[in-house]
Amino acid sequence: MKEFFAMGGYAWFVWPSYLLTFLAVIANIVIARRSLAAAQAEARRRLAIAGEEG
Amino acid sequence: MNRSLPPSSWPVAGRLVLERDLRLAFRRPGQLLQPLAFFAVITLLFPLALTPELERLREVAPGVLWISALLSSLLALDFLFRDDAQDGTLEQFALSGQSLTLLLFAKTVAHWLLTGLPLAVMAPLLGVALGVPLQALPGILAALALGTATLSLVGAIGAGLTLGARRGGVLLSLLTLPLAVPILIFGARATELAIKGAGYAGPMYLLAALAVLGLTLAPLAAAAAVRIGLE
Amino acid sequence: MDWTWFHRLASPPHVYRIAGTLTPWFAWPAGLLIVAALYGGLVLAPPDYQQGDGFRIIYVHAPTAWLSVMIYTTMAVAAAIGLIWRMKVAHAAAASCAGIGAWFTAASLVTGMLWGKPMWGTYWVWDPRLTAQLILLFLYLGYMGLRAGIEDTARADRASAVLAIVGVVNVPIIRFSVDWWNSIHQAPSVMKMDRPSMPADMLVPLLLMLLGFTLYFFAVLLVRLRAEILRRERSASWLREALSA
Amino acid sequence: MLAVENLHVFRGDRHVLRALSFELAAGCCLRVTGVNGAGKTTLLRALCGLVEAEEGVLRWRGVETSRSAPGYHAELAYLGHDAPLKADLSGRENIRYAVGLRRVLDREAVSRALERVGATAFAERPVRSLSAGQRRRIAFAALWLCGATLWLLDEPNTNLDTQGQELVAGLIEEQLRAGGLVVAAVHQDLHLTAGRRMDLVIPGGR
Repeated sequence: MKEFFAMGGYAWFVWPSYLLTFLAVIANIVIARRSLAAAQAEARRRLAIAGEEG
Repeated sequence: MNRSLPPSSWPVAGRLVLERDLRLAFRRPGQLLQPLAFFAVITLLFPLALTPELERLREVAPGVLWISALLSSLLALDFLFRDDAQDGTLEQFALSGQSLTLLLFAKTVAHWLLTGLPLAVMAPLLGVALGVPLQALPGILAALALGTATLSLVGAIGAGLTLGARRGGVLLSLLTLPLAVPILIFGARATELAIKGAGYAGPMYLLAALAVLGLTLAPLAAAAAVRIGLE
Repeated sequence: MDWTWFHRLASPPHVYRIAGTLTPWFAWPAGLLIVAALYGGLVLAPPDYQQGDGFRIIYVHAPTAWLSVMIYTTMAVAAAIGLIWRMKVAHAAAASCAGIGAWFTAASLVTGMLWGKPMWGTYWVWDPRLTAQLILLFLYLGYMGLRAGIEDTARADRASAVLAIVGVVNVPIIRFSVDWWNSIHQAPSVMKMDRPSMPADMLVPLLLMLLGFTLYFFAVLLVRLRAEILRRERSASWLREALSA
Repeated sequence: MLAVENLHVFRGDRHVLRALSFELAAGCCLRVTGVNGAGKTTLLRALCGLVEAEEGVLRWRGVETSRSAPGYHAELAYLGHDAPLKADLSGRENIRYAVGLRRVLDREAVSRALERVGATAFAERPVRSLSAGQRRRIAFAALWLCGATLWLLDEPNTNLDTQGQELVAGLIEEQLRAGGLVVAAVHQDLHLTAGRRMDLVIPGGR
């Protein structure tokens, strides 16, 4: 198992590459969901304002 | 009433816009010198930063000349549409019934005649300060004249897009420089070959190809950009 | 030719609903494909005779590089549709693409550098593909900078659409000029690995990963698209219905 | 001659123009009134395509036309808040370059226009050195000279003294008599004595 992580000596290059790439993958999921939640909250706020005036 | 006056044709309209911009520029000659002064200052910084030896300077001369010329040309591009937008004349262009693409193309040609060409003429003189041999001067001039023309065309799109944007000046460079990479690559290579006294036709053809592409597509995009920027 | 499917596609509420239902159909397959490709690439695939296990970086570098170009093209197509047919949904899609594209262009640069280090001893190598990726990152930053610089959403949509179209025309030209520049200066090239020559057990995980990342991109795009549609939607009645659902 | 149906325009999130419709016959002046920020300027800019409209149909000479069609633009003239002039050029030069895009002009025609608005005295000086009222007169000389069928005027009387306002009223009446149309966003009255008039009030700015 240990030699698997050693990656034939390239461990310090292979694993950071995978880590950073999947950091980007996760980050975009979080950003997308948060952006949707924010848009929905803002839409509700706009609705509330429109509600009062409508 | 004046509806009897004959309508103006597009060549006349284009010529008028070109004439107007040239006349306007020569009313404020000071502004014409700014890009040239900027070009000279940047170019003359490199020997101070690198080395006084002409031998080594000749090595970096193409890059120095081209990057300085591109930045100087970009400096002036910011005002290509901004002044006309502020005093409302650009709107009148958009409402004139003439093709906005043509009118803005005429303005871009005026911009090139007022900044690009003078930079190209001045470059060989600065080149001498970078140890460039005399016989390379025509090559440098031709390459830069062609390259700055394409840059003006592409830069006009950025100038139009940043018309309505905050901090337009910085944004204009961020938008235009990546698009100017091909111009820089072919131009610097042509200059390098010219300095070495070798034939520089190859990169010049590629520069010409970029110019033709710029001539055909860029004005359309610039007109669309300005129409959006005017809102 | 019955164009109603096209007009229904244009109506934001409709797209908002479809995007919601489609997201899991992209997300789950993407997840499975990526996990399978990870296993294939890290465990099953034999080490490369030249680069040893270092070559396994390709399983993250190639997909991110592919995404960066594919996303920019998708953005430009959406922008063109938005401009030509005045479809707000298309502009919303273009706006959603930019962020994702920039992220993955950055990822492809980083993975390219990490791959270059063991091969050439330096982190940054003026390899034509890496250089082109770097310029593409600036195109993304320029696009996002322009969008941020214009307050009015409708105007920002149209201005950035023009930029995206101009940009996508320039991507191949930049790529050509960088390759040309590389050929006259013989810069070292990291990415000697051309796909066809890879044996099947190396190639299959790569294709799975490419497909997995592509599906993943559309899943994330659909989520962001819904957010952008909400931001552009003005009719209160529809909003109330969408938010209550 | 000019018909607008169901025009909707947003400025950012503000729904500035709601379902606006009107019909304007030849020889008629439409006075657009409303509080500041109601959308008078937006209406004029939307009519000539400078501002994108969310919805709305425009019919020019009975034919549905795009608000940014060159043919339509060639027949209209828009004069905004400030006179669209280059400060470094003289009044004459400004007119020659501005109207020259639409009509073939000779020196004589430009002089006639300057005479019509009483701007001959200061026509040769750079516009930079002119007062706002004088610039407005130069702008009206250009407007008069380009012979557009449809005038879109945004508060035509700004910066004008009473004599200037009489000049504007005279120009508008002349335009209406010649079968032209005028859409003017106004605060005070235009003191028109002749020509048919119509009013359009844009509900208050929210």
